[in-house]
Amino acid sequence: MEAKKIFDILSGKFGGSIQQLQESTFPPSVVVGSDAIVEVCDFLKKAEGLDFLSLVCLSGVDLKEQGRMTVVYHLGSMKHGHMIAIKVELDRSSPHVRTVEKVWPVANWYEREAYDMFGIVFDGHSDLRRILMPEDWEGHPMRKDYVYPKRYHTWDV
Amino acid sequence: MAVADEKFMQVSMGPQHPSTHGVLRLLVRTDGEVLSSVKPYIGYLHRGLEKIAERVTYPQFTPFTDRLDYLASMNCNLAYAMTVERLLGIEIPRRAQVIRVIMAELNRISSHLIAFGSLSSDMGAFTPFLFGIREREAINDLFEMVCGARLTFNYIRIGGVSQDLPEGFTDRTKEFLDYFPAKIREYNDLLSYNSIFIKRLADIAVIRPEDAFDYGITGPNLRASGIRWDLRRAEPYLVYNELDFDVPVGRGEMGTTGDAWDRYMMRIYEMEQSAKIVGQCLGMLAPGDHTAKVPRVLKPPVGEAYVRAENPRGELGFYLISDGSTKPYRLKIRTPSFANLSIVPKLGKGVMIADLIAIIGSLDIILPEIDR
Amino acid sequence: MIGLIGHVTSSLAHAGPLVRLLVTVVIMLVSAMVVLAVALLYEGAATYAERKVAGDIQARIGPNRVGPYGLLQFVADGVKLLIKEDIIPFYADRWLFIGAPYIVFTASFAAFVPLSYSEHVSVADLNVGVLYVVAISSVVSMAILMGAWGSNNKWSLFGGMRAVAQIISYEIPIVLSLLAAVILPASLDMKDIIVYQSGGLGIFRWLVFNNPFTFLSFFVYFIAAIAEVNRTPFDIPEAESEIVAGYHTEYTGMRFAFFFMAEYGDMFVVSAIATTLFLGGWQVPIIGGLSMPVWLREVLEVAVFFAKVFLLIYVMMWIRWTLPRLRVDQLMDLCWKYLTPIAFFNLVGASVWVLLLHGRGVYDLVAGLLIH
Amino acid sequence: MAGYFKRMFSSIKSIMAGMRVTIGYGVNPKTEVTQQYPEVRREPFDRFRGKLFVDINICTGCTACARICPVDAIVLKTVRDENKKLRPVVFDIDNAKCIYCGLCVEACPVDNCLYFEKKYEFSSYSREGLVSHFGLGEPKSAEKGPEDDRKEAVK
Repeated sequence: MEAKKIFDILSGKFGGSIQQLQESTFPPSVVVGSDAIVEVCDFLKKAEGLDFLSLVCLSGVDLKEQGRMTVVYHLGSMKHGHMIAIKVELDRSSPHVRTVEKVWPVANWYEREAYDMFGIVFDGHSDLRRILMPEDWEGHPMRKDYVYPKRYHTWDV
Repeated sequence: MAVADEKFMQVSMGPQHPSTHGVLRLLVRTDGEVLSSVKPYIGYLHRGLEKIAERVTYPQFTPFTDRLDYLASMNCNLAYAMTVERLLGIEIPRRAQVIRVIMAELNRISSHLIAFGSLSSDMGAFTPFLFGIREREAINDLFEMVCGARLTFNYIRIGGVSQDLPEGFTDRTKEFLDYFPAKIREYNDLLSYNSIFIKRLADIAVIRPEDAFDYGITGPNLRASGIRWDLRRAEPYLVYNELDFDVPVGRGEMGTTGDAWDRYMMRIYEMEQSAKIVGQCLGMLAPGDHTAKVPRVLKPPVGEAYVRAENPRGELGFYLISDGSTKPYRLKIRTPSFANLSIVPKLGKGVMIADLIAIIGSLDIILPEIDR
Repeated sequence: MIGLIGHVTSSLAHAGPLVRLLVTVVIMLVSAMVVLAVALLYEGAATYAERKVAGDIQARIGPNRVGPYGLLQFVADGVKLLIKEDIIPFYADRWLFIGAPYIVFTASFAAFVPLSYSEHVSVADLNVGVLYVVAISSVVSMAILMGAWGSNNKWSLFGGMRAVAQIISYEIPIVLSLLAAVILPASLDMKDIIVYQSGGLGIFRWLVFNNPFTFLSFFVYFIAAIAEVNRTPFDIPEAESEIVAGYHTEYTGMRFAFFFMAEYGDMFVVSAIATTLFLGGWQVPIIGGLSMPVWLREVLEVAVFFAKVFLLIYVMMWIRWTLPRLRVDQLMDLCWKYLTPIAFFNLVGASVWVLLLHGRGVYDLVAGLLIH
Repeated sequence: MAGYFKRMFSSIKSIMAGMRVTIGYGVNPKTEVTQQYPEVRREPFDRFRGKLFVDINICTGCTACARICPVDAIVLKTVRDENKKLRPVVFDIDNAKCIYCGLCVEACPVDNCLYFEKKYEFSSYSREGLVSHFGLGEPKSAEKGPEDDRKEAVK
């Protein structure tokens, strides 16, 4: 299905929460307000004709220059073969967004990774721990303003 | 970390364990031989490839993609090259496309041979592992002939491939394709249809299609659940739409659709299909350029793209954001094994220790790709 | 041996009882040393053979660096194990941990005693030989559990529990199928049993050919015996891909070597029992009926005995390098649902056969028909 | 009951199939595929990426290789000599860091200057031993030219 059409369906359903359609990206992305993300995702997964059954990828993006952080959800439908990206823009100083773990269980790990790397807090997540970095690591390494530590425990890094 | 209560024994399987396929740690709670919960701990191989990507130029990152899924470096190179090419808008010469398909499929065979072998050695049969290595060696020779390396190829580059095929490559590949089907029959006799092996794998850890979608399972593991989804068919890239090959799906031949045996068998079937594809591609090789004209300094325009390709272990995607400079602004790597492993806590409930090994082996995870 | 002691002591009748005791002890010690030397030499040779057989089967060469054809590899291995650091885990139960390897080795070595290597060569001709071997070899399970528990390691504990469950379960089909064989000669003395199998060109009166039930019994025994000595496909107590190394995870150096040698010793013993009870022991086929000097006959008999035993050991190795491993519950399934009922059936069948045909075997019947 | 025996026989049959394969290898010594390494050395293919070698006499000191190296394995320092040409005084390749990707070889603008040897046996007892030094050393009588300390300009 065309991205424009998906955008229209979403706008009709969620109104103001659906903020913008970016057609220049590949796949086209829809910017969604952070409060409505779970409902939008749930709708996208279950709605007839959309069937975004799989969360292909979930990425955190640190847009330091713009003072924002973005969570990008790449959704795919194996039934219809279409893809779309959903973007949620968050405040960089305290990034909070609700978890979509209930919609796609795989989001559990993806969100843990985004938390680990960017410090994005996923509210309602069942097990929000670091996943790749050691549990006592300080800072979130993928942030653009991350300062490399000189030492970790007894090692020079 | 949960405190083990009296009824259960808590065992840390890994990070150094003979069959965790790398440095995976599974915290296992067992009641005798039966597991009550499995908790994977990953990250022991975390090298921060995504962070590295932000400080090297686009061409410089290609060697790092070799180190994602080191058993299928060609496929990783390919997916990365396709991502950057999409942002740059480069058209690839036809010869380069055909060469890329040959490499990707040969690498798929060699990767599946390891999957086959390591699962068999997990199941206690060591001989098939060495047989798998033996055939893989022949493919490694082919790769060494083409690009000089046997594991980390760095061959498929942005814009094409680094060098044209050498003299004698076609003959040597044909020779390999001639004897390979006989070897697959041997594997089937030795392992696939062995009743002990079937007993160990059939009806174990069934992934139903809904679960497969929910947990983002891709690749042979998804197809084993009966879903005909292969990016080579669904979103044909390169010359895949001109090729004649089947996408095998699990049919529950020995038990339930989507069980461990189906997942294992997908790899055997896919090796046959890949061999078929390579054979066709050798016939399609026409003289031409092996690489497109690429500027010395790559500066993709501002934009973002998520491009995915079918890797031996599933869907490898690169989400690339370019800010117009010579280095990626953000490169997120979506690796198949990461999602495939995330289903293990669900599958590992109520099975036996030996089954857990079968689950890990049949999912065919690879740790550098999970930890990146 | 006992015969020899009796012979010597009676010729020393005029000497005092102390001298007789001394002589007896010396003879016993010397014979024990001889058997120990033979056993150790065999165990070294068997480890070499195992690796060579594995090499052959896996399309490689195997050990070939130490000595001609790598023949001295086992010496090198032994030296390596001897000079290795002996580690006792801090939290181990010291006495159990230290004691287990000796008991394992002693039990396995003691089982060599009643074997009849030729008509006149045996250490002790026990009239309960078969029973003795069955009894002494189940001491192994106790020792394994000692070591496993004493190691205070979870993997060891898994291995120990598995080993005990497996060895005790498989004793039943073993004993039942041995019974089916010994009711024909109506003796538990190894030598008597072998003598019973003489005639028929030294082949056709073997108990395995005596009747269909003993024929089946042989296979039941052989399968169960592989399980008894913990070898693939029944090597779950030390399944390296599941529980690291099972009960000997924590053992190093010579202590480990004792476990290792005991396994090979057990292999010899079970093969020797199979040879004795089913394959005619040291009966020389075809030329056995000719008259020849005693020494030549003895040499031939020993050679034939060892040839049969090594053939069976080769089959065990061949099986090991072919098959995957069973799961714990499947192993028990095989024992209780297949082997034990079949063994019972054999026992009943063989008893009925003996009653109806007065112990005459198939060969006797056929020969009887031909003569009439 | 019929299923019981059927299962038993199909198991035995499948096991026999496997045993036939292995005994085929077991009795036929010609199936060995391994090579006896120190005695038999396999000749690598022409494109083999072994140890890096620099023909330092034709090196122009352009630092293209050092700039493209993704792991900073090449340390290259140049000075202007009396003919105003760049002289590579230090050209160290750390073979422990090198990932043998071949980007430097492709970046090198001079033919046959930087290339892979077919050599793959260069283990060493120390890390320092793994560094190959190709640099020409300081020129004897030369005014110090502007040092091109690699990387800084790039990264």
